Amino acid sequence: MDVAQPKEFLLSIEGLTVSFDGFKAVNDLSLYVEENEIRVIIGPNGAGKTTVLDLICGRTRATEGSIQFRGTELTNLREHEIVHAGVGRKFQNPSIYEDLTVFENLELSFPRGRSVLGALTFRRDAEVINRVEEIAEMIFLKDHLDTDAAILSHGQKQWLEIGMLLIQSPELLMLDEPVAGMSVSERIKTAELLNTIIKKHSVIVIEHDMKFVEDIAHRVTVLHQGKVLSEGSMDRVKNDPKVIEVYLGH
Amino acid sequence: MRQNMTSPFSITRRALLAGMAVLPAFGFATSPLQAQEVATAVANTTGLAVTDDTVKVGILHSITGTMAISETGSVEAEKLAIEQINASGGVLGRKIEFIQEDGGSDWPTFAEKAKKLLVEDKTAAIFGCWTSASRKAVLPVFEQYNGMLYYPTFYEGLEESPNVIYTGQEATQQIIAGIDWVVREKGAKSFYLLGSDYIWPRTANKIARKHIEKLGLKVSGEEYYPLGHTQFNSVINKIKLKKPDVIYAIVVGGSNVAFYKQLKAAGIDMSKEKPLLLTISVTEDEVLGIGGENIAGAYASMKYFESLPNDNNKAFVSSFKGMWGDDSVIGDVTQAAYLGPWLWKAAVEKAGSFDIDKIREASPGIELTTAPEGYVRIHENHHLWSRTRIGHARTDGQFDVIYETEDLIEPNPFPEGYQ
Amino acid sequence: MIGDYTYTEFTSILAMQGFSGLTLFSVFVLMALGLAIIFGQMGVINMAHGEFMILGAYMTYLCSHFFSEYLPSLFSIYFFFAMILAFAASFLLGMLVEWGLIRFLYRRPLDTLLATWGVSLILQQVYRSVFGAREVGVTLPDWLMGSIALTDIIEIPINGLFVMGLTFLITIGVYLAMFRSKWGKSMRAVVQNRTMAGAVGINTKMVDRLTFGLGCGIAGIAGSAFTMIGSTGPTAGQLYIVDTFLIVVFGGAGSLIGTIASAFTISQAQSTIEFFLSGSMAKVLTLLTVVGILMLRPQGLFTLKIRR
Amino acid sequence: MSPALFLFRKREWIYFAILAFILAVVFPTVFDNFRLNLIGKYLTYAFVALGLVLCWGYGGILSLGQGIFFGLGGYCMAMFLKLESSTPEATAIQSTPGIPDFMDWNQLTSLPFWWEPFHSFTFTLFAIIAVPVALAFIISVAMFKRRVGGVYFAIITQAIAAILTILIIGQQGYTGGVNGITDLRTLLGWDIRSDNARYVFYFTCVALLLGSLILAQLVRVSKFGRLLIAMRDKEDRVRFSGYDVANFKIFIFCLAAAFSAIGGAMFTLQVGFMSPSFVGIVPSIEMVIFCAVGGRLSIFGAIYGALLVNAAKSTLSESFPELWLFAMGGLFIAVVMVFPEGVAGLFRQHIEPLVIRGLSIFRIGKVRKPRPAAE
Repeated sequence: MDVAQPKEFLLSIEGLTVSFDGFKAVNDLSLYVEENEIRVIIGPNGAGKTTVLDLICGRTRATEGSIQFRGTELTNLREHEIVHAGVGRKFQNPSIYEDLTVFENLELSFPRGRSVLGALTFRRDAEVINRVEEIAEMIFLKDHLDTDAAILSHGQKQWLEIGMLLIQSPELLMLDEPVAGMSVSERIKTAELLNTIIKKHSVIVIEHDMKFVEDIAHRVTVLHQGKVLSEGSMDRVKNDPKVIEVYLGH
Repeated sequence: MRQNMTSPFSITRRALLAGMAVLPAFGFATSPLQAQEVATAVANTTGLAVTDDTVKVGILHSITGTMAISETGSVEAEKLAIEQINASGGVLGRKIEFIQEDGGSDWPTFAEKAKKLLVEDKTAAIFGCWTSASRKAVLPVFEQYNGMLYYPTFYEGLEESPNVIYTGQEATQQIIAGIDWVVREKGAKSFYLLGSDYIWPRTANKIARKHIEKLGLKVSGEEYYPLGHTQFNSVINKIKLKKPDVIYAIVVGGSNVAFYKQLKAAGIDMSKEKPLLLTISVTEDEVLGIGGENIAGAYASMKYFESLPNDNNKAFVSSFKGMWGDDSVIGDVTQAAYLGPWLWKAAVEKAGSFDIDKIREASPGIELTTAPEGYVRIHENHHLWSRTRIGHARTDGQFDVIYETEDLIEPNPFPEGYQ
Repeated sequence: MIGDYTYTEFTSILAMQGFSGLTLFSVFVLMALGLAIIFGQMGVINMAHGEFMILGAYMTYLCSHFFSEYLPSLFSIYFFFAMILAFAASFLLGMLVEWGLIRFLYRRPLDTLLATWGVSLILQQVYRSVFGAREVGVTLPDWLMGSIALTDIIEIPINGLFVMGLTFLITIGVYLAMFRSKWGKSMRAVVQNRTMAGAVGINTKMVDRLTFGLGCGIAGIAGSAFTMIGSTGPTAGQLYIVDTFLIVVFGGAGSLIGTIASAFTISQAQSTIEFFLSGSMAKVLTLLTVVGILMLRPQGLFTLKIRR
Repeated sequence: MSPALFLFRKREWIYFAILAFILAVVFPTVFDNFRLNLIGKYLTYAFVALGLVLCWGYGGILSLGQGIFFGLGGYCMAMFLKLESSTPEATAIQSTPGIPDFMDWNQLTSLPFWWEPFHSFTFTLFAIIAVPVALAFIISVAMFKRRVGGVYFAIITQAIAAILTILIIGQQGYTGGVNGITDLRTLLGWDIRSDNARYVFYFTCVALLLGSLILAQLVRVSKFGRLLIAMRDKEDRVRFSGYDVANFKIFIFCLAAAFSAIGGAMFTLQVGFMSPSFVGIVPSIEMVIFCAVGGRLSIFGAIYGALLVNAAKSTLSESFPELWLFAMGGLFIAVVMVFPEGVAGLFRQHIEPLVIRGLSIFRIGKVRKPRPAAE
């Protein structure tokens, strides 16, 4: 990747710190993500990976530091405002509405009628249906639109959640272990899916599966004890002795 | 009086008869009328549930819920009175059959059941209610369907319904004589007024305060705690600080127990009478829960105590215990509830009719010489003329009656100068 | 002179008021401790907590009868036996309820609320059928109902001292049980990670049952102690339930220290306001303040800031 | 397709028709005025249960304080009626004629200022909804904006119910105290205690209830309804789909409060008084059981639940007062353990399949999950 000027970054995190009763889960962290980049964050358990995503999407409040998204400061915004700004987040465990159908899951994520009144007057018009069907096709669930989400397989649930993000058309997608618990074939399909996605979106992925990381990553950030340990291409990171010591070398 | 007894003597019956042996005739001049003398068509022109042999009445109290504790005694007394009346020939020669409904400590339920007893069952009279709230709830029903309620509880007054006979005392009857006594006999100069937070204690204390101030004496404090409150240490400290001569307590229900136990534990020994405690809310029923040892030495001011030594009362107490067991106790309200059926019978027989309007007309002036409390008479305002007595609490849960007013006190539900 | 009172009078009353504040504090802690364990550690909302307390009170009542009938010589110390019996009875009933009901509902806290409300109704009716609708009078040994006169005005109620001592002992006991015993370790392990605790060989079911039983048992002891200051009747338990829950929630669920701190705050507030205002208003003000603070700080007084 | 047809699925239209038929035709023909008045009273609880279905069943917000709103609605109505019956002529014997009797007993010499607006019927109608909703709004904004939910919310609403009860009882000069506001006689000069009035109130109650039912259904079938379910299951997910979750909870809680308030006002009209015993903790929890028995996810169930439990209460407590508490306690346990979906759940499992099979003969109800097509 070329060296870019800071103002061109999609997301720039600077000096980010959060402390839980004195324990600094994320400590003076800085991170920059460009447009249409797939960034993978790796690191051992407790390195603060999920916390970073929580901080970006507003689930956890930062103690210090700033998170700029297209020039907007995210640290003061509330969760839904961050979503409106264009950041989407997928959780580690598939977080979907099990009591609703796949169609309804996607429909609820469609970015219209997000106010109380909007939700009451929301009509399921052609635009919604087309968009839902389009996304369903992308996430391999076209034939399951009327299925209750509860009875999907684990992998399908992961896809559904990704689909729920896609339908929001966010500029930045954050995925927490998207392939965890997937079969090999599902994993391949997911990689394929991600590769389609990045044509339109930037993506931050947390992943443990190194094979998968190699498949998709443009750049890799290694976190350790709340700090960036190393950053760069997969090859560079793989050969960084600090990384080998704390993580890959195990 | 026993000619109508047909059933074999059960234990209860025998006990009843023991009690009835001393029941004298009624105090009014005309002799009781008999069924054959008054045809049903004449005695019942409004379609009440009266046949040639029977008449239906209602008993409406809480069997369940928080008020069941208090209302049980009234139910028992009313059933005893009805059974005794039946054993002595009934009302206008007709046996009383009662229909009992449960108010469930819930005021709309009272209204609902009252309506059922009046509209569906066509009962000729209803004995019931205990709390003011339940009475207020049923009152419109009684006025709308023209029923007659015999209400047993001592209460705040401020009411005079043509459809209710109040067999308990209204507040001034109970309060003024008690305060006069404590001022005269104990030289009390200052009072601390305390009560549970609802209408009766508040109204009663208002009357007490007015009277105390009229006498030129001092009210050193007045306060109220929510029903069911169990922490009285702060108010006990305030009492200790203000050193009143009299604690005037109108605490009710479970709070009572907590109050007296904490008072005792705080070192306020009521037998030393420094300060002295005067209550209008503790009857023998309440002492069961409080424990006699915790309240011994306190004074209560009301019209009836179980230990009253007159013959009427001895007979009443022995029939009551015969019917409901030796462990049962009789408090002021229980006795007042017992009067209900007898007063109704007297009114019916005086009027020669079950019609509510005629009973209403006949009621004022009716007197009962057989009342356990002695002698009562119905006032024009549907309350009873009665005596007020002071009881001194003993450790065994009974009261020694140490004083009674010489004259009957006139009921005055809307006392001028006390409002 | 302060107002109408002498300086001595005033300080004495302050001392007395301080003492009643402390008594109220002990009463609150005793009420809330069992619930804090059940609600805080297990997330179960036990609406029948008050009824378990009343069970303890009825056991004390039975004991007082038994001793005055058969062992009058030991009557002055029957209260200690009564407390043991109260604990045992509530503990066993608690385990029974856990086994029959609660264990199916661990994932549905709001449903435990409804189910235990049902239990409380049933218990109330059982008490009514067995002991009668009236309140029962529990006769206490004279020494418990006495007081120690320190000065002319200051008199320390022995039952107040007794409740304080008891609360202190039980709090220490609970602390030791939770943080020093094997059961406590297991319980905390189960609270933190049920599956993992099961995997390392902790009998999670038994731990749950014991925890619930213990919470109920402490309620039983509390009920037994409350015969000294309150009433014993089928519905008396309902008087305690709102206060108790507020104390636990205000303290921050899951924190024993929080429960104690909140009991302290609420009791001091209440007894101070009571002294200056009339009783009902004091109660309303205290509750309003607690609810108000909870709205501003819903997590209660004490909670660890944790990673979610 | 007209929007009205979207409202219910065909099968649901049939249930709606059946319910309307039972309430508006069967009950009035079968029962006398007295029983009908009782049913009218039960139906006022159905309003509360309906609100709880939306707020608890769908939204997962358990309120143990619905009595607050029921009571406030009822009190607003009672204040108007009380003022109307406290004319100077009717209260001539008081020291201050023209104010409600309980005020006079408590030495009030003039009407408190906040009673004044209740001389106006229009204002009263407005206040019946506005006062409870305003309180619900304050409570829910404070709680939901701070993400207090579940158990904490339940306990705090319960505490508020307790506070309100103590306040009403303690301020008896202004509120009528523990007795409540009693002896209500006329509504705009018309005797509310007459049999005629009772019929009118019953039918008004039924009409309002069916109206509320349609309103509830409108919410339920809109995206809002699906969002409620979504929020109940995965609140965070909804938030991260760009919704301000608190606003939705606030709305549904206020709507439930409004339903309860209507119920309370109808209760006052039909029973003829209002007292603090409908505000407190116990009635509030009982209202939850009406909803749970009917089925916490069924708006029809709520109505049947309220009717069933209350009818059972009346009959059981008439014939076996001791059993009533056991039955009630057992019900609480059973709806949690045995049939968590209540009567509606049993119906859906056991009876509905038969009904559908029966109907399919006439090609009315088809067994498929309909997803309305685009317009």
